[in-house]
Amino acid sequence: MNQVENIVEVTVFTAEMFVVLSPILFLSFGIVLALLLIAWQRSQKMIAVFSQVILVFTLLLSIHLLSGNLLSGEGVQITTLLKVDQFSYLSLSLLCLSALAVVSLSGQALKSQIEVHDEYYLLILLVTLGAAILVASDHFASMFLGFELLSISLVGLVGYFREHKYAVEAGFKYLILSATASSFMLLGIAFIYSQTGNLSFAVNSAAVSWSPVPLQLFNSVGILLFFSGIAFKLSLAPFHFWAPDVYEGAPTPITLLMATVSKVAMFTVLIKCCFSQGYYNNEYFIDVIIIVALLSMFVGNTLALKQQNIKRLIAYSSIAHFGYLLIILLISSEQSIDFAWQSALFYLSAYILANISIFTIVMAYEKELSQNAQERDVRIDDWQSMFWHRRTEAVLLIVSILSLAGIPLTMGFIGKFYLLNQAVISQSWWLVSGLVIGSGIGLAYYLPIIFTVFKPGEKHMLKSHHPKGVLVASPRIFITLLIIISFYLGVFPDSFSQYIM
Amino acid sequence: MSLLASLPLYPLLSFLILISFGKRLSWVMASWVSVGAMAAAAFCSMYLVHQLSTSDTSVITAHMWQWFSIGNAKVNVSFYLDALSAVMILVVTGVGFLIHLFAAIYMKSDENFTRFMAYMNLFIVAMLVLVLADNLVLLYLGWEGVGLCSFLLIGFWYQEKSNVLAARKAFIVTRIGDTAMAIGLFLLFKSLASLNIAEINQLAQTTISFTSNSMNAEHSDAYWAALLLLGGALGKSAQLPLQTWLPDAMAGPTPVSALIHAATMVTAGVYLIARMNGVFLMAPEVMNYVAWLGGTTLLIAGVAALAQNDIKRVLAYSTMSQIGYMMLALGAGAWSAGVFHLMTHAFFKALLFLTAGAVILALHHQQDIFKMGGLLKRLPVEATLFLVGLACLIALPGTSGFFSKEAIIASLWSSPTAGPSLWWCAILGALLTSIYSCRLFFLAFLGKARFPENLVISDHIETNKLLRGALFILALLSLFGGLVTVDLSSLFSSYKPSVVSSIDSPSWLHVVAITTPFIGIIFSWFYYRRYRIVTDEPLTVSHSAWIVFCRNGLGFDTLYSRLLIKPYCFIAKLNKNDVFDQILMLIAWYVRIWRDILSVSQSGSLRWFAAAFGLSLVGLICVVIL
Amino acid sequence: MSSLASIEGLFYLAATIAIVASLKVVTGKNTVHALLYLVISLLAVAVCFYLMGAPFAAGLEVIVYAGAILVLFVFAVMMFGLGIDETHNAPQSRGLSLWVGPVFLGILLLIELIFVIGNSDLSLQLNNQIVDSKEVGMLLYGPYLLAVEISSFLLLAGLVAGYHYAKPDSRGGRL
Amino acid sequence: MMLTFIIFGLLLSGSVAWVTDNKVFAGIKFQAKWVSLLSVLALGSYFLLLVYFSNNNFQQLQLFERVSWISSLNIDYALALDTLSITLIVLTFILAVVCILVSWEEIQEKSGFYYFNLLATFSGVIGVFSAVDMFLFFFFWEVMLIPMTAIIAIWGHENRYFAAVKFFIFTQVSSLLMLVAIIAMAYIHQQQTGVMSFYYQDWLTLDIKIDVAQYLMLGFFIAFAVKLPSVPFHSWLPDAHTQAPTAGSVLLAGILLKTGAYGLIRFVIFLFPQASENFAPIAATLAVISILYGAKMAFAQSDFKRLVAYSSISHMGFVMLAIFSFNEIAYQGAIVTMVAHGLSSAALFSLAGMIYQRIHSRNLDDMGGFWQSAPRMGGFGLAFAAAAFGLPGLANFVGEFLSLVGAFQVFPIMVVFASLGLIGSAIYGMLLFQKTFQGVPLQQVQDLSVREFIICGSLLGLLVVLGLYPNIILGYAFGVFA
Amino acid sequence: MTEIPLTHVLILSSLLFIIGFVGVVVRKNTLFMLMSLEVMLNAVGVAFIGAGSVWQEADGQIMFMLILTLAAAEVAVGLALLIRMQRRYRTLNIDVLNQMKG
Repeated sequence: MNQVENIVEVTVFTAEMFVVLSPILFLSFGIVLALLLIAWQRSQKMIAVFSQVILVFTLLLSIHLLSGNLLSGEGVQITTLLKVDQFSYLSLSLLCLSALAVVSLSGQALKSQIEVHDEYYLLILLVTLGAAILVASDHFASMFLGFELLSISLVGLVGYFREHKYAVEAGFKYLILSATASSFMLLGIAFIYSQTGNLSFAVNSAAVSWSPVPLQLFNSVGILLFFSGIAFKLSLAPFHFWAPDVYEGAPTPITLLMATVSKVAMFTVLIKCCFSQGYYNNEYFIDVIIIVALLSMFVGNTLALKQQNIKRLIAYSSIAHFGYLLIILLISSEQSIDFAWQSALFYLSAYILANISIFTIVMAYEKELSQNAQERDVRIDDWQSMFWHRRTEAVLLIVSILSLAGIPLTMGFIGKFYLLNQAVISQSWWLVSGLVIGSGIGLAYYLPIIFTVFKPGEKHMLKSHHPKGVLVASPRIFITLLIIISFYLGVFPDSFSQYIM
Repeated sequence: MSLLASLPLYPLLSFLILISFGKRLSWVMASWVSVGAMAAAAFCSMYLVHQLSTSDTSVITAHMWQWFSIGNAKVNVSFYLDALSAVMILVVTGVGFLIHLFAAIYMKSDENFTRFMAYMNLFIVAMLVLVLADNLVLLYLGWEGVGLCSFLLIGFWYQEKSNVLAARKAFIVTRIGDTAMAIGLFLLFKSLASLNIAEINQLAQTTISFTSNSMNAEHSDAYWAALLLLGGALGKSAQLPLQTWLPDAMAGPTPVSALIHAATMVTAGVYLIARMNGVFLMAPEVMNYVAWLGGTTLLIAGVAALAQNDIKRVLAYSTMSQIGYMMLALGAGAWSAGVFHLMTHAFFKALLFLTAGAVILALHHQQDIFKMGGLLKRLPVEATLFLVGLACLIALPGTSGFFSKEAIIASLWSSPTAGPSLWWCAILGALLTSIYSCRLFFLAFLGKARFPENLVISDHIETNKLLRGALFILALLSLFGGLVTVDLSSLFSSYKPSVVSSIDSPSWLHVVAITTPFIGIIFSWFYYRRYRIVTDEPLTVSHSAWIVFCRNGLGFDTLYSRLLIKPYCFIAKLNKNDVFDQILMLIAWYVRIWRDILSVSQSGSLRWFAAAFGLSLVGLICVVIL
Repeated sequence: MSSLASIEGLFYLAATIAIVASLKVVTGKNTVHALLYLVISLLAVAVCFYLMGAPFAAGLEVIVYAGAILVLFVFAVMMFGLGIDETHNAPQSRGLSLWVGPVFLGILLLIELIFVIGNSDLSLQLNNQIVDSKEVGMLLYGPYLLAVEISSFLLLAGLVAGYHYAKPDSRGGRL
Repeated sequence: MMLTFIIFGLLLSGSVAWVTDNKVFAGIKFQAKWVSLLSVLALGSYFLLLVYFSNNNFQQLQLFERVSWISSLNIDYALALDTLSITLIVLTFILAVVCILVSWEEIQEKSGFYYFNLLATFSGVIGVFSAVDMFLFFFFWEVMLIPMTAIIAIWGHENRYFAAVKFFIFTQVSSLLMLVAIIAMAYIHQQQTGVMSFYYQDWLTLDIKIDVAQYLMLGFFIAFAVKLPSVPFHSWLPDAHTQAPTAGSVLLAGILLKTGAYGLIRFVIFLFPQASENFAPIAATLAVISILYGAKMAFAQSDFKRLVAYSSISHMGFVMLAIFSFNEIAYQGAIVTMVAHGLSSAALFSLAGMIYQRIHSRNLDDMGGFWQSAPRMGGFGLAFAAAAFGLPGLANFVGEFLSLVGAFQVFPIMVVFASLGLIGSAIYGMLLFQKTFQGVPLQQVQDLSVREFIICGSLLGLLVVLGLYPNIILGYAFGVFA
Repeated sequence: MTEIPLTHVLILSSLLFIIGFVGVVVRKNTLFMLMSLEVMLNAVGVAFIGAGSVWQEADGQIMFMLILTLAAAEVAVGLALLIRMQRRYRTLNIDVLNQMKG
């Protein structure tokens, strides 16, 4: 009976909880409203605008919450399932930003279709909701639900252009593999649960730390299985095989969505889980992390060489990037958790910014290709002599490539610097060397892109188009803004990292 | 600005003028500038020597500025004139002036006349710096400078491949010696903490650590320093084993051969050793080496000279052998004798070269003595002058060569670092000298005229006065230069008492020494009869292997090209594209291989992907379990 | 005592049935047969659930899983005539060669898992205290309330995506 | 503030030059180069005045700016100067002018962007020479690469992309190692004093256990050895030099290599005296190998610029030998060699550029007998070749002589081997000169124009002045080591 | 009181799981793949229920219900895709879906 008692007093939703949860709630209500809107009138423009508005508001809400002092300190527990602190909302705002970018980029990708694409936006919103739940979750159940919400709606999006020649293939690959992955993950969760008897992130750390070694072995295998699911979503080697194909097959904005939203959410929840459960004390797990990280760095960078298709290239490079990011997980002690979060978020935002910029360009070119009646992905050599004809776009592209390569003056460098700090402080020299060698190999495919942009040549693209959308009041301004942001944050990272702290 | 300091300025100025105006200067202008500058220099140096001899101080110095400082030791740009350098500047400027005069006419027709004169002036500058330098670094500057100038002048007619190669060879071979010398400087500085010549000569006597060999090494620093300096000297003055460049250097215009490769530059080595006598005296073994090298060189050169057909090459080899004499003298510790021979040799060898030049000019650049002959009637004046020169070379009594060479030979027997065997070397050398001189004279001036009869001996009336004037002065110098005996013994310190030995020289030495040249002449009078008399049977150049071997300088060239040049080029070509680069590129290749392997794994088949998922899990679980 | 023994016996029996049935599912040729085997294995698992003291879960298993989801399958199979597996008698899938690798892999994985589970000497026993539907409900609509909400969204996502794929091609849409 | 003004002034004028090249200003020709030339001159003279009128002798590092930059890691924006860096910055300005002048005719298309890159590189280099916060130093160290790579990749010769990638990857990977070492240093500082610091002066006070110091020193050393370059990390250099446009080669050989030497002196030696002293024999051996190997490779080349590139390797070998022989004389030699090599290699590369403009080939076999038609060029060619093989009276001789004398006190045997480099240099120098200017004239080339004459003349003048009166540098830059 | 140790339940579940997994890997027919996925999910459910009854908590069952939800959604999407494939390629052979590679 008293069990019931305390259940009851747990379930009480305080007003504070509502306030704290407001962005996610707003998002979900937005989805419902969107459904109603569709029921009322099917108009693509309207739904597009509507979803953008929703995302903007969610973003504003989370930023507002961040600026407030509600989240200061430990963060707020909402039932047993969710727990939000500043970090989760920071990544939530990152998610909203990238989702916003995706929505505003989608505008012209959908023009090629005649039918009304309201479910498209709906699905994007659902993906965002899943991601939001992920970053907020503090419990295996909620985490698993967010995970599935994300993947199911992504399956819908990946094969969205049903008649596209790769749609079904990409969809199936994503569906089957992610289902497999999630069932492995569930098995892992089941193992963990069966040993610790608790599904919440927060509690288990104690259980693990005292448990005798054989139990720890069992537990570690559970963690490993659980990790494999997330690693699949992060497309870390050796769980990366699906990534290039699905990225290529998916509609370009959706590729961006997968590269940014799902990955950021997944990584955030991974960090949350690892830190609150203290996996960084588990030497088995550490070994696994190191191996996976090294593999991802090497495989991602190596496979990206000689890759002509931009989407595939991005897929591979993102494999490598999340390989670098795994360094975060190897913190030496609780003291450095905050710094680890800061580094991770900085790196993630640099990564997001770069990807958004690149995809802006890709969309612009894809549009022209479709205008020249060529239905194919953008290849690198389409960008030849871009610099001499379309200065601003080229500069944006170069900056973001440099940022991915981690060259100074760009955000990417600062991010890499943070990572190296982490690695040195935790003295994981393997990962340091991996990072060095990896970025060495990486240059071998980043630089040629830049050189292609510089190559002299005729402007074979007729007129320069830019993505339309609410956010993109005037494309040139939008692009220039991106450039300025990435430079500014690359030179004065303080202005942002202060904010993270 | 003291007079001494200004001495090199005259040629320098004329060099600058000539270079900056280049072809725009007329012949008259150019020759006035350059020869005038030389005249000024010569005059000025005579005045300086006069000053030196009159003034009670044995040394005149001129300090310009501090070049740089090595640690505490200062390296100044400052000049130092004592009797030794006095002799040198006299030779350099005096003979230099005459040769300039000659060259002005000799090269008149050349289109690059100004450039030529400019080089000559630059050479004089460098040479003066060399002989006047008060520290070894400045001396090294002059040393390299003369090397560069000789390179430029040998390759003056740069359009023929052979000249270019000869120039390069000369420069690089001497450069080898120079490098040895540079290392010597490092060593000297390390052990004596100074590079000032006077200081070094003085310190070398006193510093114990320098002369005594430390327990681990079996040779003292002095030994090594002397040896390395000797290396430099060998390179410059074409002694064994670095002698091979000199004969090829004859590719340059004749005045160049006269000035650089006979009178002045090649004797720089002798000057260096004489300068650094302090160091050498501390290393008797090295002096012994010097003597032996000199001896062998003079023999080898003499033998080689016997087989040459090119008049200039004969002279070149004779130069080598004469310098061998000087080295012999230095090695025997007869410093002043060596320097004395240097001076006289400068006179008569310049005379010989210039006369040969006149002959060559007259014969339209015909240098092969087998195509000459009977010139005595055609060019009587040149013939007589040449005869005078040869007389000095053979050292017939009364000529300057006689005095100097006798002085050398006399000093050999009793010298602790030379000895009877080397004395016999010298005698043998003298014999050879007289023989090849006779051969040369017979072939060139006696016998039947072997050049085409219709060839008119070109006879530049207007210039011959000047030309011959220069030659006459030289002839006088070489005849009577021996009377002004230079005694520099005050300059040079003597042996360590330890090595002084008292071998008394037997009385018959002088007789032998004096009679030797005559024996040679008589011998060749009969042996080379064919060359001498006018007959109709054609004169054939013998191609017997032995002769050819001698003609090619006893095969040193082939030896070196087998030993050094070929391997170096081979290695260089072998590794043209950088082995390290290849190795580093291997990494890229390796990565590319991996890319191909991995991209196979991206087969696109879903079932494989699922299997791979399981596979990787198996692996990772293994990692956890183990 | 015997009853308890019988309970265990029943459990292991059900377990074997489930395993065999699922094996048949995986190896089956005919789709419908395979589906029926799947139903059987689900029912067997439901029995296991019951014996493990989760009657509510067992009920769900029977009703929702076997009842609803598999019906969906059958529906699809019937509707689109996917009765027999045409890939099965495709030339390249003849013989065991296809099976060797994956089975080996599976066995490997299984061995590892069992090794881990075995070594982890979990001294825990199932106790047959029945966790009845009331507790489940209390928990579900207490702390897990949000989970319910979220799973509704999950279903919505599935619905939308499914609808999108299943709806007929838009006429004249190019690509 | 003034130093910042100079650094960013260069960047700014670069962007101005870029803008002026725009269609808008199509009316006026050759805007960009004038802008850049004038700005470089102005800023250079400003710098000289700044140094001249500042009331201290820069014997110690003189702090100019120190502003907090990344507070979370306690990173400052800190610039300081001492005589060493001043010397090198002056060299930078001189060569900057040379670079602009040599590209005057050569760069016709996209000149605006070209000059932007050029000036950006200069500002990066000056930043490298003046930064005392290690993060800032690294920042500039990388920033300097980007425009350089762009110059190679856009205006380079036939094989430019490969060369650019190679150049970039080499430097990038090595400098990442350095970055790791930097972070480790900062972390050590945190352990010892409780606060992270990237400030150079703070690091000087650290005491690091020798075994750790070994590794950190190695991290720095590799980065700088790649930049210097020293065998076996040299292989980026021949390609980069060969493929770069003339100004690019001048920049690389003249300045960028010097940043490596500068780093060795300022960081490797001063931060890890003990560790680097233990390391000295290895480093010296590497140096000697580079000297000989560079000379040998240079002899083997048939490409003018490639030959000069390898000769640079050989020369920088002298610098490294000198630096690692821990000896005042040798340090003096190192500094003089740095400056002298900067000038002479710049001269040779600009000569190569002039020849390339005339005959459109860098192959020595296509050259020959140019003296006949272009005596002035020949004269300069001779002079610069002579400088390359260290003819006394020119600056290089003083440098090499001092280096070797100094090094001889420590490594006699190695110096004996290093001296063989003098012979090697003579060989390739003569080869270069004779193959180009002597022999049978293959074709007529026109002699130097006034602009080219000014370039060569000024460089030669500097070489001679420094060769005959090196105290200008020695007296000045040497204070650092006292 | 029942003597069923947890390990046995876990072993059972992993057995089922592996069977399902092998099915996914080995079967070419998409339909069978989906079925195998169901088997896998079901196996996980077994593990959860077992653990739940060990700890005497309903969490296990709730997780199972959630898995059920997932299964439903997944099957819906999966079947829709399968229909799409059937329309497009006239086959369910998964191996036709390997155009993208490299």
